[in-house]
Amino acid sequence: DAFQRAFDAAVAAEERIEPRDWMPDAYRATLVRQIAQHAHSEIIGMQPEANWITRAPSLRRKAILMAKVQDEAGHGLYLYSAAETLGVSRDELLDKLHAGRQKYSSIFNYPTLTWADVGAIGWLVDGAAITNQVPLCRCSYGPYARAMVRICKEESFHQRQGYELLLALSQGTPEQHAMAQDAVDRWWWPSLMMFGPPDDASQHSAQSMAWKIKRHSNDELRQRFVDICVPQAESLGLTLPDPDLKWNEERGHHDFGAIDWSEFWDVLRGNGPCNDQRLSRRRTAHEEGAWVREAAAAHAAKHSNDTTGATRA
Amino acid sequence: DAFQRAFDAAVAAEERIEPRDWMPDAYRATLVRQIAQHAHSEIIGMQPEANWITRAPSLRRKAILMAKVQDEAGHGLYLYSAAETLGVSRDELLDKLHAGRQKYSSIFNYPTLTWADVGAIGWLVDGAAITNQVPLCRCSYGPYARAMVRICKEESFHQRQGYELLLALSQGTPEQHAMAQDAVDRWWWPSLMMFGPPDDASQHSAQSMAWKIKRHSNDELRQRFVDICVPQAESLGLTLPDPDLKWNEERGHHDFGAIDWSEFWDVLRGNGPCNDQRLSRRRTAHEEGAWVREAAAAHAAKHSNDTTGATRA
Amino acid sequence: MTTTPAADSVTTAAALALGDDALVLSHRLGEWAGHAPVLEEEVALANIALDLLGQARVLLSMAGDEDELAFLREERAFRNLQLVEQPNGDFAHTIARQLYFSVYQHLLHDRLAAGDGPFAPLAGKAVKEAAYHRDHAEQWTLRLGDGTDESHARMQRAVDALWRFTGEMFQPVEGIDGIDWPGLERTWREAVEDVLVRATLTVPDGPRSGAWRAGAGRQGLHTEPFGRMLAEMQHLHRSHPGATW
Amino acid sequence: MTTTPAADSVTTAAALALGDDALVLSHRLGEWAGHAPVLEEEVALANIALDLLGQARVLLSMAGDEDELAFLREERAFRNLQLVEQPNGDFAHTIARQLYFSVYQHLLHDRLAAGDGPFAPLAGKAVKEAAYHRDHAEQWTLRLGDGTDESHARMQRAVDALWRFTGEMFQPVEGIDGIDWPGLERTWREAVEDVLVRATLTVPDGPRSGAWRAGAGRQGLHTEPFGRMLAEMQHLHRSHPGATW
Repeated sequence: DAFQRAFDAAVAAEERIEPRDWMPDAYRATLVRQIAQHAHSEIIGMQPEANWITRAPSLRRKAILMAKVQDEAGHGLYLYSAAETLGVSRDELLDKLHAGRQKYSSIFNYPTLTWADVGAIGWLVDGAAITNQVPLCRCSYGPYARAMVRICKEESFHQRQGYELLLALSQGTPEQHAMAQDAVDRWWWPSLMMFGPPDDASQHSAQSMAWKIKRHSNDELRQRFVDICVPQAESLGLTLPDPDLKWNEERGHHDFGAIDWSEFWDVLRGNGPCNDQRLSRRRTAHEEGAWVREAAAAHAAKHSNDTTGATRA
Repeated sequence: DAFQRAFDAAVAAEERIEPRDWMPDAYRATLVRQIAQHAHSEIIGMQPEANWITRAPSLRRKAILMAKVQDEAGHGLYLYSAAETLGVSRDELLDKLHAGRQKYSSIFNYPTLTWADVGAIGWLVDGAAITNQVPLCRCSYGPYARAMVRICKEESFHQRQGYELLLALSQGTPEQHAMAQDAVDRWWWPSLMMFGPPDDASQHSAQSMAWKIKRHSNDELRQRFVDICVPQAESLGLTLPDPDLKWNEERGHHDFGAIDWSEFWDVLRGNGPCNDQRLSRRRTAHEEGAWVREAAAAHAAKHSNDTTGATRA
Repeated sequence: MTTTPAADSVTTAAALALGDDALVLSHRLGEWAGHAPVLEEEVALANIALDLLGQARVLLSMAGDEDELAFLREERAFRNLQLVEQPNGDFAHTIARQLYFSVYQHLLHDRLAAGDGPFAPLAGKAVKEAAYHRDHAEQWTLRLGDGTDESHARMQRAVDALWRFTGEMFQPVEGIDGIDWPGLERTWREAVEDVLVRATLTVPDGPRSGAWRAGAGRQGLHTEPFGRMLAEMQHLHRSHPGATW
Repeated sequence: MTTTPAADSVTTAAALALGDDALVLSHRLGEWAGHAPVLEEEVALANIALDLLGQARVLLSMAGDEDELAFLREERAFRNLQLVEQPNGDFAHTIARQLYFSVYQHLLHDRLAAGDGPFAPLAGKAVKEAAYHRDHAEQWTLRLGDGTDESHARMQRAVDALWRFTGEMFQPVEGIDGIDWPGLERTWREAVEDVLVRATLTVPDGPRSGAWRAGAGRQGLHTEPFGRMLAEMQHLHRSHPGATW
């Protein structure tokens, strides 16, 4: 019909779809699912890093880490707002997260065991996220694309900070160097899994690419990430834990070893080292905060007609 | 009457009053109050020391401290049992403690700020307790006297351990020595207050002495304690924080400075550094344990006629 | 190893007192990260924590090396108020602590900024930050006090529980001159009472300081939870003596 | 400074594994001091903690200096099972942890005591202690499982939550020879299931180990709460390098 044709034409012309525009239900549902998962990843992703705020080894690093975790909360806010333009409220999405009916990035089901993990998350996890997200700045849905522009700018700042944290460790005492290498050893493979299953096993990819939500295949982005990381690891003086990693002149890319997809699926199904902990901590925070949210709502209702009460947070 | 005469005669003859013997109501009430306060002091007294179990600086010291705190729980058990022989249950007494209607020793309203405080509590607080309690081994009420024999034996062991802990610190690094001195500076005066108000301000003393519950006046015991501590402090290489402290040849005792009784009364009234914390932690533990106690009771009731269920703890 | 700053200057002592207040409260607020009651408060509490941490870094640097002072001092050498070291408790306790402290800090830095002492430059910036912290705490006190029955009860318990830590704030701080401390206290009390009353809360009437003649936070006497807070804060730094980060 | 024991001997590795189990569980139980649900349990939990601490001291001393190993190792060098480092939670969680571990420890030490390996002397004593710990855990599992509705629900949640940490116990420990690990696991499972069934509880059916191919506690990979536990445990010792206590 006419709506569908207008939509298709706009997408084809690289125009942005805006909230008031007509869009196919499946497009809307795909966006909601993806934006919600992205928003949830930001707020669950605060946990592994917050784990080190109280133990940061210098005040400078503590300030950087606090600011980073705060940025993630901010990203969550932008993204839930972007999802709201599609007609779903933050509360609905949080309920789905808490009920286990929506996902967040599996990477956050791994623990931060040492201070160097904060650096490895910045360098590798944020690095992988950026590789995934930069193309999203050109996503066909306007509010999501604009949120991503802002987020990517901050993420790349975080990525540099992570790199710099690891560099300080790598060039520090032997214990610090070992800590950095150990963190990279543990985070490398999970980071590669962040791009999702191999193209031939990826459920949603073809349609998302047609809709210009997604611009590149999982394997394409994964290869781009590997090619970026190899020289950075060298500058860091750290090795990547893959004996098969080597430059392939012919392809113009690095070859790398086989990913253990059984671990990926296992963690996705809920059996990662921290799935229970992350979700239960989130649920507890939400439940323990219920009385606060109710109080704010009650206060706002009481004072909706006066100017002396507190304004909405 | 005849009962009263028999009781008086027994007390006069230094015989023990036993649970089934007739005794004056006021005697019973005084004992209940005193034994309850003593029992409560044991269990509240676990808190300041438990504060350091998780931070003990060597495994040997950790084992000693755990065993000591465990002994205090054991003392609580003996003492609540002694009180039960007078017709009051542990639950009743705990309810009174939690409601603030029965006291515990005010000394436990001071905080343990450093590891050395564990030593100072052992040396000074347990030392003062022993000075108070040794005469109670000859108390006219049998079950209390017998509980005290066992408790005093363990307390004097704790007192030696505290002394030895402080000695190791005093002879350790300059930081350790300073830590020990600081602890003694903070615990000395509160320890002197443990003997209660001066004789002329002591409410219950005369009657308790007539009943041979109490054998010496507060000031007498305080003097005894000071005389014991002075040479021990010297052996420790630590000073007692009292410029007026000196040997009085004429009295054959040490003179010492004026005690700040306003602090004593203030802390007793609830305004010590830890009153709220101690009582609220105790109440919380009790409330959080309610479901466990209820489960044990329900299980025992279900299985009172079989042999397969769990036996009472 | 324990590092104590050269105590040759009263300014150093004052910088430690104010710097430790900011450092410790910032740390406590940082403990909320990841489990605030609402996402906006993740941002707001982190903002306040970051402001305070920034202040702490300036102040501690006036007294010595910021990291040595933060990570290698023992509990007894910290000079912060006992108020700021109190555990977060529920959100109402955190807000009550914020209310009591931010009103104090706002008034104090306002006066310091107006003077020409060594803290005037810092105070000029900090007073603006404290004004925001104060507004945040006041707004939440109103919401919680005049919200639901549950929030009212929780907020009342919180303001009552922390009341006894408020007297210490008005003991003159050595090295800070030209402050009318009793006047500061009167103004603080009027401001706090005004908020509490508007929040339909009862102004606590218990003592505003403990009975312990030995002193309180400014004398290096803290409360038991503080030691465990420091253990967590300092452990990593102390585990790698001499390392840089 | 980090001290790692000379890893020249497989016995050292095994002593660390068993010693760290005992050390860490003892520490967790010690956290109950002062707030157990009933006074008898203050005594009982402390008894168990003291037994385990005694075992830890013997075992760590086989591997090096007990205090250096306890207080100067980093998290990644600890070899304990993830099970024993799990936070106490409510009393049901503590009991579930005790049940799973004490049955394992009892069976393992029983076999070690019967052999002539380096751990036989320790195991001869530890097996008696573990029998008491096991009895304590079984009795409480019965009481809580077959007590009130609330205690049943809590106990079920606890056995479910910790189930995923039980698989790791039966990975062969390097340096411990002559153990039929699969046989040990079968016996453990029968014993635990018997208790759970008698306690009217459902035997959990989830996975008994995590998906992380990198490994678990025996490989030095722990869970996030463990780092904070170590911070508290080691802070004082690390604050005074070289001091004796």
